[in-house]
Amino acid sequence: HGVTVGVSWSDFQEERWKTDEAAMLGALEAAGAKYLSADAQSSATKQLADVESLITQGVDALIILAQDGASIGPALDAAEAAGIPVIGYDRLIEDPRAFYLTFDNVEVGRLQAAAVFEAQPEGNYVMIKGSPTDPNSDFLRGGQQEVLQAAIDSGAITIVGEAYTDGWQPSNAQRNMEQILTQTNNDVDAVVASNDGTAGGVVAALAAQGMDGIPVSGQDGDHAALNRVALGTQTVSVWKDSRQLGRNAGEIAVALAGGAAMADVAGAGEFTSPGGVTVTSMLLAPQPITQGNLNLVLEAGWIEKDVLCQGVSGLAVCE
Amino acid sequence: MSGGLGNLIKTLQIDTRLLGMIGAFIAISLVFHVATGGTFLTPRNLFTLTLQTASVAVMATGMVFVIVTRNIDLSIGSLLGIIGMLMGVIQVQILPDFVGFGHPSIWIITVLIGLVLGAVIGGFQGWLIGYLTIPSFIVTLGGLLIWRGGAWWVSKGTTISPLDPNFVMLGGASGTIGVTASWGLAIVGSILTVLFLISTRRKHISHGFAVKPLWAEYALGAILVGAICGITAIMNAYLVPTRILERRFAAEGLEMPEGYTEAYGFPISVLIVLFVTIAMTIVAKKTRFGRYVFAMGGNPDAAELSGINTRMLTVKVFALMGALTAIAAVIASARLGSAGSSLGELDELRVIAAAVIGGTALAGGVGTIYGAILGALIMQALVSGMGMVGVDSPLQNMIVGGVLILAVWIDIIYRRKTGDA
Amino acid sequence: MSGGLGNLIKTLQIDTRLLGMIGAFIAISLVFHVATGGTFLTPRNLFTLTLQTASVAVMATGMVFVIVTRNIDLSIGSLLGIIGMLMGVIQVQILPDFVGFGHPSIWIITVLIGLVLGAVIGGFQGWLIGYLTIPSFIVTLGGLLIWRGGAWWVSKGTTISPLDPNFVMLGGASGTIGVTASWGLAIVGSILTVLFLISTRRKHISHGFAVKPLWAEYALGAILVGAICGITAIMNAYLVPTRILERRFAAEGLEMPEGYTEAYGFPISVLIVLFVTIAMTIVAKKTRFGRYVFAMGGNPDAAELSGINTRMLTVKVFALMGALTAIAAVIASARLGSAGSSLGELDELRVIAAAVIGGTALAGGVGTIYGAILGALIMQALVSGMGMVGVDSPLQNMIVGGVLILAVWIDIIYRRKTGDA
Amino acid sequence: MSTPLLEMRNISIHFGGIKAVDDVSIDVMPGEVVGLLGHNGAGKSTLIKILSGAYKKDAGEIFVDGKKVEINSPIDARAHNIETIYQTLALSDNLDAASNLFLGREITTKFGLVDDTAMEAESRKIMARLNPNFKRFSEPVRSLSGGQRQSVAIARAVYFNARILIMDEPTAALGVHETAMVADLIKELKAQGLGIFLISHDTREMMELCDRVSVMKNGQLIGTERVEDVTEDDILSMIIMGKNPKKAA
Amino acid sequence: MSTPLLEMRNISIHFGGIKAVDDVSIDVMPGEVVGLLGHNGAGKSTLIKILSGAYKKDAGEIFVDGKKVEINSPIDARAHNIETIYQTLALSDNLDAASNLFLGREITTKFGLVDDTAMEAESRKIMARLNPNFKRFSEPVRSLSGGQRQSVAIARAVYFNARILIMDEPTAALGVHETAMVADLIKELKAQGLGIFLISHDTREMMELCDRVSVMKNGQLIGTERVEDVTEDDILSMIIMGKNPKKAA
Ligand SMILES: Nc1ncnc2c1ncn2[C@@H]1O[C@H](COP(=O)(O)OP(=O)(O)OP(=O)(O)O)[C@@H](O)[C@H]1O
Ligand SMILES: Nc1ncnc2c1ncn2[C@@H]1O[C@H](COP(=O)(O)OP(=O)(O)OP(=O)(O)O)[C@@H](O)[C@H]1O
Ligand SMILES: [Mg+2]
Ligand SMILES: [Mg+2]
Repeated sequence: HGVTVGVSWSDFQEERWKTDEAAMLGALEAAGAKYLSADAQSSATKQLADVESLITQGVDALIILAQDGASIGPALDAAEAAGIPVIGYDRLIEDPRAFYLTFDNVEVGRLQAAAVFEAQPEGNYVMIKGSPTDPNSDFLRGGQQEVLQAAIDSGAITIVGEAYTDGWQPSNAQRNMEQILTQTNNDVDAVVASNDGTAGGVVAALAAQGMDGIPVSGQDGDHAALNRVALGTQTVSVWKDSRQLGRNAGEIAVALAGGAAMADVAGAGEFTSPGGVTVTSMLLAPQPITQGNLNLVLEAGWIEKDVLCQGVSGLAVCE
Repeated sequence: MSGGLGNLIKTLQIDTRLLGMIGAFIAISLVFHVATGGTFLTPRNLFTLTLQTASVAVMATGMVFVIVTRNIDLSIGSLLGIIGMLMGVIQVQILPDFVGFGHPSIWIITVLIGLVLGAVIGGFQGWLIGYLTIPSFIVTLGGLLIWRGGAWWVSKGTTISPLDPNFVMLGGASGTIGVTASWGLAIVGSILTVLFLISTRRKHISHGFAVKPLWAEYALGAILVGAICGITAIMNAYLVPTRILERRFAAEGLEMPEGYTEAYGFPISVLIVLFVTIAMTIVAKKTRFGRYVFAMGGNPDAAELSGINTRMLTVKVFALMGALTAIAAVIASARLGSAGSSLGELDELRVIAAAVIGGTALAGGVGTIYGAILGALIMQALVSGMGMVGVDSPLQNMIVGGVLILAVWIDIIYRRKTGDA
Repeated sequence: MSGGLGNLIKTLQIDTRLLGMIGAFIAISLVFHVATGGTFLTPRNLFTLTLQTASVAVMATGMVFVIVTRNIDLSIGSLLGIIGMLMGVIQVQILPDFVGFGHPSIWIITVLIGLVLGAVIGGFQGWLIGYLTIPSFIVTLGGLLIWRGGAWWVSKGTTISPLDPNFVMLGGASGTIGVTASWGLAIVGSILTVLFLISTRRKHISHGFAVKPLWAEYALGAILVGAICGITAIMNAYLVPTRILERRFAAEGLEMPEGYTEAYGFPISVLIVLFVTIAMTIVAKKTRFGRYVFAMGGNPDAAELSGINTRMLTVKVFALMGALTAIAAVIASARLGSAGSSLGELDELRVIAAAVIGGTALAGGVGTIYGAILGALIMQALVSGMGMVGVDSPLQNMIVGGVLILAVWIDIIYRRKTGDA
Repeated sequence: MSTPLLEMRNISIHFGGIKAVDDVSIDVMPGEVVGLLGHNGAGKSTLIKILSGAYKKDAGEIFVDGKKVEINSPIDARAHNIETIYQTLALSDNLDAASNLFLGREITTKFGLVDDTAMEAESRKIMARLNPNFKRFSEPVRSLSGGQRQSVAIARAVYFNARILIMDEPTAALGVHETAMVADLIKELKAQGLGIFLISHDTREMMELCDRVSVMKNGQLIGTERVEDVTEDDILSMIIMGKNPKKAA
Repeated sequence: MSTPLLEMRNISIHFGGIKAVDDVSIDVMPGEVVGLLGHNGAGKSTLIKILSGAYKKDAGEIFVDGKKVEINSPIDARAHNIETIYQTLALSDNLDAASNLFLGREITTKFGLVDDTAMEAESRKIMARLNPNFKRFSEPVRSLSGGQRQSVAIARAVYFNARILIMDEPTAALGVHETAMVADLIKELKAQGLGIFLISHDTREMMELCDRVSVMKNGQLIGTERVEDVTEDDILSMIIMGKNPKKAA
């Protein structure tokens, strides 16, 4: 049979990965490769076990969506011992043994902040962060800070509230937002939320105060979120066209399994991580989706028009 | 408790634990009121607080019964998740195709299905516990895993939204009954309270039992009525944000008159909580079912030998818990305006904590409904307050954990002092 | 159990539950072996399986004592998290500054501090439970929140890595004792087993009790020794990947001889589990402490009136649980080569499930160490097996939940049949 | 002879290995007191627990008024007006005397709600007859002494017009005075035409209260005798030797 | 007169409102049996629970061999060789007879490990004296009958050279034969010089076994009399009327 590619998901329960998987499958089938997968359920420990069992099942290449880039070392050792190439999917693995393919999260954070900043160049900002136990929360927050730093220093922007969201749960985000609104007596001009789930909670809280409509950011291009963008209650959902990412991953995996060197992969370049490690990588540009370019997601077939436009009126794409 | 006051409370026959918990709540509120520079004890925040507490409070009343019968239910968080998710699918993806988007029957049908689902699933777990004698800890721990998985299964991880506009009114600020209706309720409530006091007194006299002095009855009545009106006043003191009013006028193509204001009054979800509280209290204190629940908690064998079908009783208790969880699911998802597969995660811990802080003993046989409600309120006050002060959530959790332990310890000491188990 | 075999088992005096659980494990393994097209029952997979089970297994033995004394410990997952995190900080950020990076004393000091921490924290929780009589469910639920928050607090959410190289050997494939040593252990183990059988028989005879026929003793001995050697053979059958060998030779500037191979043998973490299992079994069956633990589980008042200091006993039980959790933390973080603030999340559920599947009764007084170990193994086999077959994780959880309930139910029926408890 | 009020025929039950009750037959007439005697572990409690629905028999039949009945639960037993006072008292420690007394048969108001005041009033009346110096009605029975609890248990059994009353060592924990009151009570109930099974180790008491005594040993019935036909020593020998003097003679 | 083996002076304790024991003083000489009588709830069990360390007294003093001692826990009591048989038997249901017998005082091997075989062997010897037809050593006591459990409890109390023995209604659940054996045992222990407190409601039994009887009512001590100085009726009147005939006379 052809090559077998194993994929270790960090938290497959998240809505978006479904599409990544579909795209990968597409690419793999095209190359006549077999697909195996495992879900770490947000546990670095389980992810290690997953990788081990994938290796046991004799995969020829691994695609790892690292739950925690710092904890994936042993998995790489095992893979290397078995002579299996590894692709660090979507999240950075600071290790030259892994090929880094992503829309990196720091960049996503930058885009979120940028979009909000564009819509609301000054005033009071609220930062709704992700789960405190998920390392990515702080990457995102870092990216957001980079963009806003200047404006903060100049005093144009003041961060009047900031809170982690336990388990990325919308209901927690909602509660935190409500309390911040109460505390600031609604004196909030923009909210930088770290993903679409939390954004949903934030918008619910804003709506209760009739404040829905102020700039709110998100990511993942969840259908509910895109609908909010169309409705104008969310400013941006940074969309990583997972199908693009997935397809590339599939293709690269097959290539590496075929014995190709990392550097030989088309479009591959050098990337120096925050930790100063240089890894071979391929960085895809995340796409901020705003009311202006909703047509992208429609044309990409990412979302049905009726879902996107539910309850929307007077918007070009929805006509 | 020192002399005068002590005697007063005695003659009024007010439960000192009740006083203690209210005291605790006030103390916490005051602390945060200062810490937040005077925003905590505003009508607005208290209003939000009640909204935030609603869904946990509803489940807590059911948890009291579960724990009193020496059981535990770890599955409610996941149960809330899957029921919320199913109700979401029903109202968004199924019903509209039949009756049309936004049709008033949608929320009714959805809620009914939810209730049935909750009762059936809960009842089934109760059957495993009561008839197959599998410990509730195990059954509901299994449930925790199974229903959470199911919730994801239903929607493959997607978030269902927006929910039906009428349904959403059951959850939060968008669904309130306004000032007049609120006062109306307050008056009715006051009257019923007074009537109740009178009838009880009559009864005791007729059987020749001792009754408290008349002035005490009057005082008690006054306090209760005062409380009812006070709460109503607060709910009616919170004004609808002008932005929303302006929109509403605009929607009708009108110009909002200068200085026009309008207040919220009781949110529907809070009324649901009130209703559940009263109903459950009656069930606990005045029905056979309630009596048997406590009898079973005190001594299961005795209850069995007294001809009580304890197995069936267990099924009923868990079915009730399930139905209440469904109500909570309605409130929670409606409030959020969407249903995601993580809805209700860890709620089981919050609910158990609320019941226990409210004086429900894990050893079984002891517990009160009002206690559970107050427990939920205290917990929520803590969390929200810390949120306002800007405490990081991990630290929040640590504090909540500490408070939980402390509360139970105080409760134990209290019991020892008063000598009641 | 039908005639002949039944009698055989009786005369050999083998615990039927033990047989049942081993049977279950084998059955599950076979199913997956077929489903995975023959990869499940390979030395390699069994080797990894034991590694994956280690940390939960260690904690499960302690949980048996906790549950037998009618308590529960929900805090171990978080406890593992914070201890792992602190050990990480100590070995990465503190010790190297004093003794220098990679110094052999680092892992020793780290582990010792971890053990002390575990015992102290556990003991403190035990004190709250035993002396302040706060229900363990509450104390450890509080602990669950507190220690998890603490783990985050220590590192502000960052993951600590890489850990000390020597320390990492305690966790996984990088630390194995090789073929020869493994066989050595096997032989020592076999000899001790036989000696034990002989001495017990002597003893019974000296007191004039009935003993089983000699042939039975021989058979039993043979079975046990066989098992020991079998397991060793498996561990020694898993060969170190050639790449690693090549690199090792290369490191020493040598050329690897053609066809050179080498096997792993027992991983250190698995030896730790074996040691813990034996030690805990002796404690449970042959020490006063163990005897009192079970007495207290059977009837706390009786134990108290028999002059057993049940409060202190509770403290000890939880301190032991804490120390074992620390050991588990060593294994878990060493295996990952890093310590993150979510390390150990939900482990409490896995551990409780393992103990319960192993036949520990939540009602207290009943439980075995070997049962807990097998329970952990069965659970892990299920999870990794399903992972291999490619079952979606939500479905996996649902299945685990179902199996948990089923296992307990079977256990209950078994007890009823055999009439014990 | 008239049909017995209740008859147990060839009853057997075993726990794991041991036959706790082995092919035992006993009966009781209206207005008759039948005593059950036997060494510890003879099977007395087990036998009557079968009658009260606490245990399920392995074999045998039960007849009430000559009609065969199935008793599979305490509820069934109550349905046939069989009331029991257990050796280990079956009270809910966290409820007060009144609630325990009416447990399972609460007095309810016209709205179907339980009527505590009414029940407490009733209880006061009942206890006054059984144990005059019992005052602690509103406290949970947890805090009552062995004997006080016993009185509550007896009161519960006799209050609801029972036709067949089972008493498993009812006076074991009772003081002299209380014991006397129970004896009087038994006589009174007997006069009202109840059939009573009385288990006790006090042979003298049995001779005085019972019409007939059945003696068990190791789960088997040694024999049943009218008290006037036998001496106390005969009974003692039956209990200890396990052989029936009459038959022996 | 010689110093009593044990003396309790002016003991008082109350639960919530009620004074369960109110300024009671009793003592026992070596080789003497002192009976405690009284109506249900008189305070007998509570009084002796103070002695055995189960309850903490509110007031009063305890002397052993004339020396004042503090008893705050069952462990303290044992340290003074005070052994107790409780009205509600204190056995661990999930352990077998042997383990229960030696609970808290296990026989250990030279390595400090518990020696089950040795303990079972010992138990067999002890039980043989108390209850010959007791065979079920290796089963958890859960499955024993009331009386069988009682025998185990007694065996445990007497095995470890106790100097002061407290028996709270030890024969309440026992059959005639078993009761007789306990009576013999008491006599034997008395002969060995133990001081024994015996609680029972069977006045005749008390007259036969005790040297002195103390009568309690509502937590107070009515009086202590040598059995040869009083008739059974005197005692009954003390229990019921609550007044001491001698004093009255
Ligand atoms: N639930 C049970 N499980 C196992 N064995 C039992 C159970 N109940 C009773 N037995 C056994 O059955 C036999 C009869 O017990 P039972 O309690 O009926 O005796 P009894 O005549 O009431 O004795 P006593 O006079 O001491 O109350 C005893 O050997 C006892 O050990
Ligand atoms: N733990 C307790 N809490 C509250 N009250 C108690 C407690 N134990 C006993 N009492 C009360 O103290 C009094 C004495 O009880 P005690 O058990 O000593 O009586 P007794 O003489 O042993 O009666 P009996 O002969 O029935 O055993 C009773 O009124 C009882 O209700
Ligand atoms: Mg009996
Ligand atoms: Mg007593």
